[in-house]
Amino acid sequence: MATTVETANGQKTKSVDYVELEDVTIRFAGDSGDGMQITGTQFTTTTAQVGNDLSTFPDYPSEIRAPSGTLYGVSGFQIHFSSRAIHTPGDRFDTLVAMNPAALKVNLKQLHEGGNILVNTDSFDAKNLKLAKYESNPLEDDSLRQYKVYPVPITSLTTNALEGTGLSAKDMARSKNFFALGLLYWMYDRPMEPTLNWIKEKFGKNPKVVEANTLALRAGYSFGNMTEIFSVQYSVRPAVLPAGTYRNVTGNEATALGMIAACLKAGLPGFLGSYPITPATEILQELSRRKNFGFKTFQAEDEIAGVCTAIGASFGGSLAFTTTSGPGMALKTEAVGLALMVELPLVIVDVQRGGPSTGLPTKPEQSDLFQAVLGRNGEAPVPVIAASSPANCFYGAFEAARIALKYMTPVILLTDGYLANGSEPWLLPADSELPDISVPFASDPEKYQPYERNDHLSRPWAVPGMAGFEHRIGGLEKQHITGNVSHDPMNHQFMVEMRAKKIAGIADDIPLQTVFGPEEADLAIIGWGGTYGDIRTAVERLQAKGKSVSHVHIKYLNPFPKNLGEVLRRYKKLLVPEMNLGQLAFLLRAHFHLDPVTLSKVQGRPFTPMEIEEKANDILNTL
Amino acid sequence: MATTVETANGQKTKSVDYVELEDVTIRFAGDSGDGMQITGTQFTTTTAQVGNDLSTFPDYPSEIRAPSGTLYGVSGFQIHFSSRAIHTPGDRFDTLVAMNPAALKVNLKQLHEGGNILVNTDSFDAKNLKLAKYESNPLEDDSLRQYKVYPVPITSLTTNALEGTGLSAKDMARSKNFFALGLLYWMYDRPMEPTLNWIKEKFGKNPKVVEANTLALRAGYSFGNMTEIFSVQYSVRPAVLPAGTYRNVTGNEATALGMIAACLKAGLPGFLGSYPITPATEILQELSRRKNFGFKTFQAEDEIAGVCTAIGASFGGSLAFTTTSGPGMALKTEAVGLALMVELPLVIVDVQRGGPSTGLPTKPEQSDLFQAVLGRNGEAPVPVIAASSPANCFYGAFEAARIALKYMTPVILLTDGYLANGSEPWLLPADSELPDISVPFASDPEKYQPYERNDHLSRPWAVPGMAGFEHRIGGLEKQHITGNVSHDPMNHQFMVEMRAKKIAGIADDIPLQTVFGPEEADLAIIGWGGTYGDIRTAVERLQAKGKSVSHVHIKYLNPFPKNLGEVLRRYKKLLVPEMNLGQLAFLLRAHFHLDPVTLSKVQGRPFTPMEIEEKANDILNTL
Amino acid sequence: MSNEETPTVVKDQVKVLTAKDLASDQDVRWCPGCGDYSMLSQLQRALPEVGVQKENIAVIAGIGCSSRFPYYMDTYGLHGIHGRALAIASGLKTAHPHLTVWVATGDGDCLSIGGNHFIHTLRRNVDINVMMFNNRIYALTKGQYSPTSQHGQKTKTSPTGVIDHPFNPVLIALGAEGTFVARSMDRDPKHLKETMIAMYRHKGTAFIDVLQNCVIFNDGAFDLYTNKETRDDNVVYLEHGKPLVFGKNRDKGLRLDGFRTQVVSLSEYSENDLIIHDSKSKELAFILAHMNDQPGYPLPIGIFLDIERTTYEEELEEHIARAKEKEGEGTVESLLFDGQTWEIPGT
Amino acid sequence: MSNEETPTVVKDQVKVLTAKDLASDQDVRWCPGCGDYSMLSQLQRALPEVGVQKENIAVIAGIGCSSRFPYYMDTYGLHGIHGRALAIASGLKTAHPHLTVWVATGDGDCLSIGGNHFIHTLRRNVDINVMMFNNRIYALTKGQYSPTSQHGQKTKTSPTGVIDHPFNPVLIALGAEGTFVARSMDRDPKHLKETMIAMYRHKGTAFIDVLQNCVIFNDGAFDLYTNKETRDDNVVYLEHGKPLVFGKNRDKGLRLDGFRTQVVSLSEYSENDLIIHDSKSKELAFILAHMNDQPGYPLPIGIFLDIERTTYEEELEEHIARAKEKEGEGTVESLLFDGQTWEIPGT
Ligand SMILES: Cc1ncc(C[n+]2csc(CCOP(=O)(O)OP(=O)(O)O)c2C)c(N)n1
Ligand SMILES: Cc1ncc(C[n+]2csc(CCOP(=O)(O)OP(=O)(O)O)c2C)c(N)n1
Ligand code: SF4
Ligand code: SF4
Ligand SMILES: [Mg+2]
Ligand SMILES: [Mg+2]
Repeated sequence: MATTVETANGQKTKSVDYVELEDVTIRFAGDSGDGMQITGTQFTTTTAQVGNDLSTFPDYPSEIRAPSGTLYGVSGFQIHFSSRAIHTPGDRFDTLVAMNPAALKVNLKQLHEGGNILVNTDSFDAKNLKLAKYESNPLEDDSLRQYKVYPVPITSLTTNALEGTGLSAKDMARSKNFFALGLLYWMYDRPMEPTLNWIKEKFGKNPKVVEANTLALRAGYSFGNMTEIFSVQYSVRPAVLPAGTYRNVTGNEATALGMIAACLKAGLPGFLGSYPITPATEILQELSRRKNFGFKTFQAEDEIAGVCTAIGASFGGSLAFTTTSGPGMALKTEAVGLALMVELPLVIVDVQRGGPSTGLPTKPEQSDLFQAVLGRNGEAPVPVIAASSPANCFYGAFEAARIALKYMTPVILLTDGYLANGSEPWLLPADSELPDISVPFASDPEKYQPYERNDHLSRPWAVPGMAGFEHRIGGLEKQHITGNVSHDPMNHQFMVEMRAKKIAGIADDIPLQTVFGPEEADLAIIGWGGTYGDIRTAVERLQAKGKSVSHVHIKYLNPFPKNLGEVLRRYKKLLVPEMNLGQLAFLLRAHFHLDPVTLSKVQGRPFTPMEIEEKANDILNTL
Repeated sequence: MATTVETANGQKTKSVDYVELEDVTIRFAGDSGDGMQITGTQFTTTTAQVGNDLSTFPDYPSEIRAPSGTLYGVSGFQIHFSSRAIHTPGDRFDTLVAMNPAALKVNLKQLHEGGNILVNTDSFDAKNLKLAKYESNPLEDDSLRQYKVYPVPITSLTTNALEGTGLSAKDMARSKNFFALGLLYWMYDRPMEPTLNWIKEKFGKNPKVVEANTLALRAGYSFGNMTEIFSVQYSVRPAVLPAGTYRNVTGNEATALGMIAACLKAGLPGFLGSYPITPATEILQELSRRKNFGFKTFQAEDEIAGVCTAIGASFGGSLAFTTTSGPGMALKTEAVGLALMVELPLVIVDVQRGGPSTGLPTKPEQSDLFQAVLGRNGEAPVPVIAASSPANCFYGAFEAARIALKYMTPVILLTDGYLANGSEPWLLPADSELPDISVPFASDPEKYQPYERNDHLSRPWAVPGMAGFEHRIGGLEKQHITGNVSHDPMNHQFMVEMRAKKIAGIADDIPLQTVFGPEEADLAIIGWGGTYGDIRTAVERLQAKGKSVSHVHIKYLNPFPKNLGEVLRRYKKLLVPEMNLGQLAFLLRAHFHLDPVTLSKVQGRPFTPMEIEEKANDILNTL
Repeated sequence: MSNEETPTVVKDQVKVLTAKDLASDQDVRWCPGCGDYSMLSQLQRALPEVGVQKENIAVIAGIGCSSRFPYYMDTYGLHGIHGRALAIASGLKTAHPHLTVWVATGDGDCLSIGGNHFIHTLRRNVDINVMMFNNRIYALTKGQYSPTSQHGQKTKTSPTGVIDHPFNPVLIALGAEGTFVARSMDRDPKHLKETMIAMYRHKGTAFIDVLQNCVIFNDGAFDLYTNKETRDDNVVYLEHGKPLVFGKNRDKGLRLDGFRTQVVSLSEYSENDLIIHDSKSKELAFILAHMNDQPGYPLPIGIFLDIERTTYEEELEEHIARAKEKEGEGTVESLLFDGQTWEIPGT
Repeated sequence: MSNEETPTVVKDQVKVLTAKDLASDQDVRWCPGCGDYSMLSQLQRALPEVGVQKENIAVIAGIGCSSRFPYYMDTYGLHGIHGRALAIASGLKTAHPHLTVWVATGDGDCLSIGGNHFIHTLRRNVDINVMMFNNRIYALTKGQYSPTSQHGQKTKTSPTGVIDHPFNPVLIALGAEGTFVARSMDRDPKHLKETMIAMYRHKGTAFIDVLQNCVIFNDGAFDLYTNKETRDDNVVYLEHGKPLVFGKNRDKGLRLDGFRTQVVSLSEYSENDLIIHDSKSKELAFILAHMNDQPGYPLPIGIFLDIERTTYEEELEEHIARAKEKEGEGTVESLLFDGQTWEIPGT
């Protein structure tokens, strides 16, 4: 479809092809200081409001501002949007926006053959080319011939557009990301209003900046409209999604919302004891903004204080949380043992990142599973659950809180940096759709015994302020029923087994394992946590090709769903893609006498569905 | 054999039966303040010098001085000695020395039917009987009829003997444990000299105490000699043990000695960074007394500083250690990750105790295996070995150091409270019998690359002070060869796998798994760590009864010996007695697709061979 | 989320507490003669005097002999893990500001492994009463040196003498911006009780360094200050507004000489020349704190500093109240349907 | 065990170092304009001046922007884990006393998660030079408040303002019995370098609180003290033996008023009335330390305290030497065949 375009003032017309696409993936990439995260987030918000399904993946360096132009200083933001339901930020991208040579160099490999490259030619000077380790200018040496290159002098066009604003050249150049955004809005036929409004809100206090960014955005859009370079405009129709109100959320936002919602539905005050650490910090940040919910955040001096303040708050009758990532999780180990011994509710969120040690702090990984399930001194069982997508983090946090309260136990929720920073549209639940998770406090002071047990082996909760229920708890082994310190040998065996049984019994209280695809088949691809979207996409593709494949995604890692062993035994082959060296596979082997194949990826970045598909095909071919 | 005894002054004679025994187990038990640990240790030293094989088990409460007379205040010391080789402190005892009613109450269950009870009748007053929760005096109500009871007014006899020393009655009574010891020396025909000498050495500065204890010891001995109550004297011949020089060591002593020996044989200065914690503290105490070996102990502010100072010392070229128990191990988790990322040698000793949390701090358990093998953030492989007997702790520490140095890695040595405090005679190795474990430092500054690897994948060590080798290391992922910080995805995968491979490769450098008993049989009883002696004894008994049973004791828990899977598959049934809920069994399942039966004992006290024997018979009966 | 931190329970008539009401049913398991007994009975006496109800009292401890304290109080109690009592207590008090929170901690628990929580609690000024049982030894683990053990002291881990320079607990508490810093001793139960009452009355973290005799592992460590023969010449009691006089015959005093204190004889100087104790002066508190086991100087006992600063939990409550006023009390709807949302219509 | 802590290596001729020799081959990755650059170049200048060889220098860090420091120094370096730099450095220096050990740490790394190691290192007086880059923010994690953030400061985790009372780094260092405590700023490179040289020369832990501008997350935090317009009236330089004069026209001074300082005009008072700085006086150090962001008072820059106390590692070496003298250098034989042994004869 070709149309002729006329600008507002009728200055110029050109012929534009209008192409409708089902699916688009764009990667914005530039220097850490180029504002690519903002550009990506704005494109995302607008796209969400247009009604596409979408999935995003921000990917930034661990330096705050790496020296400009360097390869390690490249910051990226990927968005995948579609007119059908999607689960991943996309394997490869259709369009790469490269604000400098380094951004081009780092990202080119993942661009589809024939894909679009939008480059800021102003930045392709000798210095930047050298910093990006280019021998010659790729825009000139024909090395990009298999792509569609759109060379745009973005910086100078922005500066031109802002002439007369009275800003310095340097300040004008700062708006160049909005120029690029405007251009992309034109290319993908999105409205500018959401971003224009956002600019006003965000920079309201600084009218010059509002003006500059507004002008730059409009200039970018007009440029697309007017220049001959662009002859195609793409459109992606709204997806057919369940009706309702939506919102775009990152995993960390959703986790924070889930925590507060759990407090509201439990009728308890909320408390977070935490210490900042990438990529978990945003949860603390989100919660610290929610003071009107009465939610208290305590930024502690370290992770140990983070978890211990939460234990104190829990003892005091709050629904208490602590959030961290791998190294901080390690530091909390001892205190989690205390929480399980005193049997107080507590939710520990581990937003996993690349390890070991400091590792790759800004990159996702799934390598804390062993630590979560098995990494404590003594016999120390703790329920472990994992969220599977950014929006699912809400339900993960909520469910963790439910279990913690009902079973008077610490619960670990595993997410990861990929979920934490990635985003997707979320169909918002109504208040009434969320279950009441309140648990009654002890009620009869005469009969109160701190370590009595109910039918699901949970002990009664009585908190300071309740007259007649005064009692003492602690980390020493305690006597059954009374909770007094006990060194009695048989009591110890009994209590060790009791704690194990209590946690194992949660298997009766969680959903049975479900399967996407046939219940019996050649291959089951088993996943947990953030690999959900990539595995699901791969399985959809395999199924579309007629392969006998199912997806089994495990949300409850300890205890496993009751039927899991049985479910898995119905497949000829089992494949576990994991962002570690095979930790879930190890647990499955130990629990169920199965022998799954591990597909391991430990590269600080998520699987692509393609990688999973290929491995699945390899296995299917051996059958 | 009956002889007639005459005292030195010919006062009295009596007829004594002289009975020769192969095996004797005695339990000394009394109030925390009664000096039972000293009594036990003295009896042990003397018995060792007599040439018996022996094994001991001290067992004391976590209170420093529990209120006297209470059940929880009972302190015990068990010694098993024999004229043949033995491995355990004994299932049940032949003689119980009970200094008060509580001691009788707590220990009676483990006394052999027909066994001897030596009681201090002076302490069987109304108050003590009540504290021990006796309804009536067991010395009078005939409830002890199936035992041989020797009622001796130990306190008053001691006070009588010390009359004229000018000591107060209270001070005189303090020596009553030496009276009991003297009496036992007579009963079991042991010389008093070793203890008399020890008294002189130990209390030399306080002549009154020397006199009192000497008199009490002699009085006890004479009492045995003279009184009609005792008509039997037992003897246990020297065991036929390999020739050489022996010494009695506890596990903690042996661990400390192994550390220093490793430093001497590596030609490196030694460093221990540690924080006191039961039952590991004695290692720090032992080492702090060895300043003439140049060994440096740093009592840190906490466990994290303990391990971090050790990492600093290791960076500086020392052979560095850190020692702790479960809760402290938990605190060290993060730093162990750093050590493995920077690939510096470090030995971490975890003297396991009852968990979770503070648990049963003075009681042994084997429940930190998961934590040691799997409990860290990220993919964080660390070699884990376990000592099997008090003296074996020496070799455990030495071997851990060898591996740490050769592979530039942290290594975890697991012992437990049972080994730590228990003792056995140790055939001392000569200097020349210990291997040289020195590892050359990097030698060519021109070619030095901090993360280059040798044939066993270890990196070269260069330490501050060496000119030309200046380099930086840290916890961020590092580039292969150069060790520079690297966020490169493929490098991360490579390095994660490299670290795993390096540790897995240690399997080529450790002994193959051996078996005690037939290589193929109905049943293998598999153990690790401190259960060695109890399992071995059980297996010996089963074998003696013609059962088809072997003992497989695993010293290397990560990596496992190369042939372990193969070795285990040759048995029809596998039994794993563990002082936890089945942690080794879980690892064996995951690694080898085996299905061992767990015999779990989590009671803060070791297995008895009998318990293992019974379980083995149950299994054998199903075949 | 409920506004009420405390679940509503029908309370009995408020009844007058006695010391006995505060004793739990557990046997006290300290060694006979241990200084910890004195602390326990004084707290059991002090609390009824200030008139708090026992359901509103929580006692938190770490690990150590002294840290068994909560088991013996018939109040809410938590025996935590080593060194973390103050972090646990900070969470409890922040979450539940109506409680009276006491912490029982040892010199090892508080200043060694717990040192970080100690200094941060003080600067935050969470309203917690911290009783540090300072026996200058790790007692529960049987006699290793602690951060307050004296230089040269022989212990199981310092057979050739301690080489660490000890902390002066009062000084470090002041350096960490503590608002109430005091010292007392097990052998002066009256002073102990009075100081406990003052701690209770102080808003914010109140810290007391209690010289406590461990009869087993460090017996007599404070003899100089507790022994009848020597104490009057070696201890000076700090009383706000009173001159610093001491000595068996109250014949000695402390005056200021430049920046530091000087011991003078009252035969040469008059009381007017002496320092008048001012527990509101940080500077004076530091100057006095330096007299710590210093030969020739008496050891100050009493309240070094007692100043006001808003507490952490007060400020937090205030921020919350302000947010609720401004944004309205949050609900599930206001939580979720917030920011940029959009509708997908039903089909 | 060898007596030599350092493996013997044939050393080159001792050569004279230059600042450039101390720069590693790694790109410096701080933001343009970050105050950290100033610290790096001053240390690279100071070390050649004191004449230490680079193989004998070790730089240890925790985690934070500032903690990347070791990568940029061509010396031995260890980039540890968050908060533990001082523990690592203490182990290194104790094990290997001949080294010159520098620690680069942030206000979060040093005072928040690392607070315990900080106070214990100071009391032990391990000979380590601690440079704290105090930007009053957690920069690496992108802008949360730190223990030195100001009350009321809005950051990502304190959208309604910080409610914690901040540490005064100088005060806490003094309270922990530090023997060398100083303050400087990134914008005064000369003073920085001189202080670094003084730190090197000091035996024992030397601590410097460096006001460091984070251009991204807390830009201008120290403007009052670094800006040409305002600084002279808001900063007083401490120089041992010199009166405390300040002001654009050097027309103001500090005198002692009872226990505290008072700002006076030199038109009313003479220099003789002013406090003469004495970096050997602990009491004065405390008095001066209280002038910390206090309106109306200048901020002291310079060395508050510089006193002698034996270092931890010195004492340890001494105990070892004494033990070797008394008991002889240990061998495997003397180790094992010690105490009560017995023989089993061959058969
Ligand atoms: C994490 C951890 N580390 C070490 C210990 C061992 N530990 C228990 S109490 C204690 C020190 C006790 O000293 P202090 O706090 O002074 O109390 P006291 O016994 O003297 O009253 C130590 C080191 C522990 N329980 N947990
Ligand atoms: C155990 C652990 N907890 C938390 C973090 C996250 N973290 C890294 S640096 C930092 C704070 C940095 O602040 P500061 O020490 O002041 O250094 P700056 O970046 O300001 O120089 C934090 C919280 C971590 N890496 N490890
Ligand atoms: S060991 Fe010391 S501190 Fe502990 S209870 Fe006994 S006397 Fe008290
Ligand atoms: S974020 Fe701040 S502290 Fe970090 S490098 Fe940038 S300017 Fe420096
Ligand atoms: Mg103590
Ligand atoms: Mg900072």
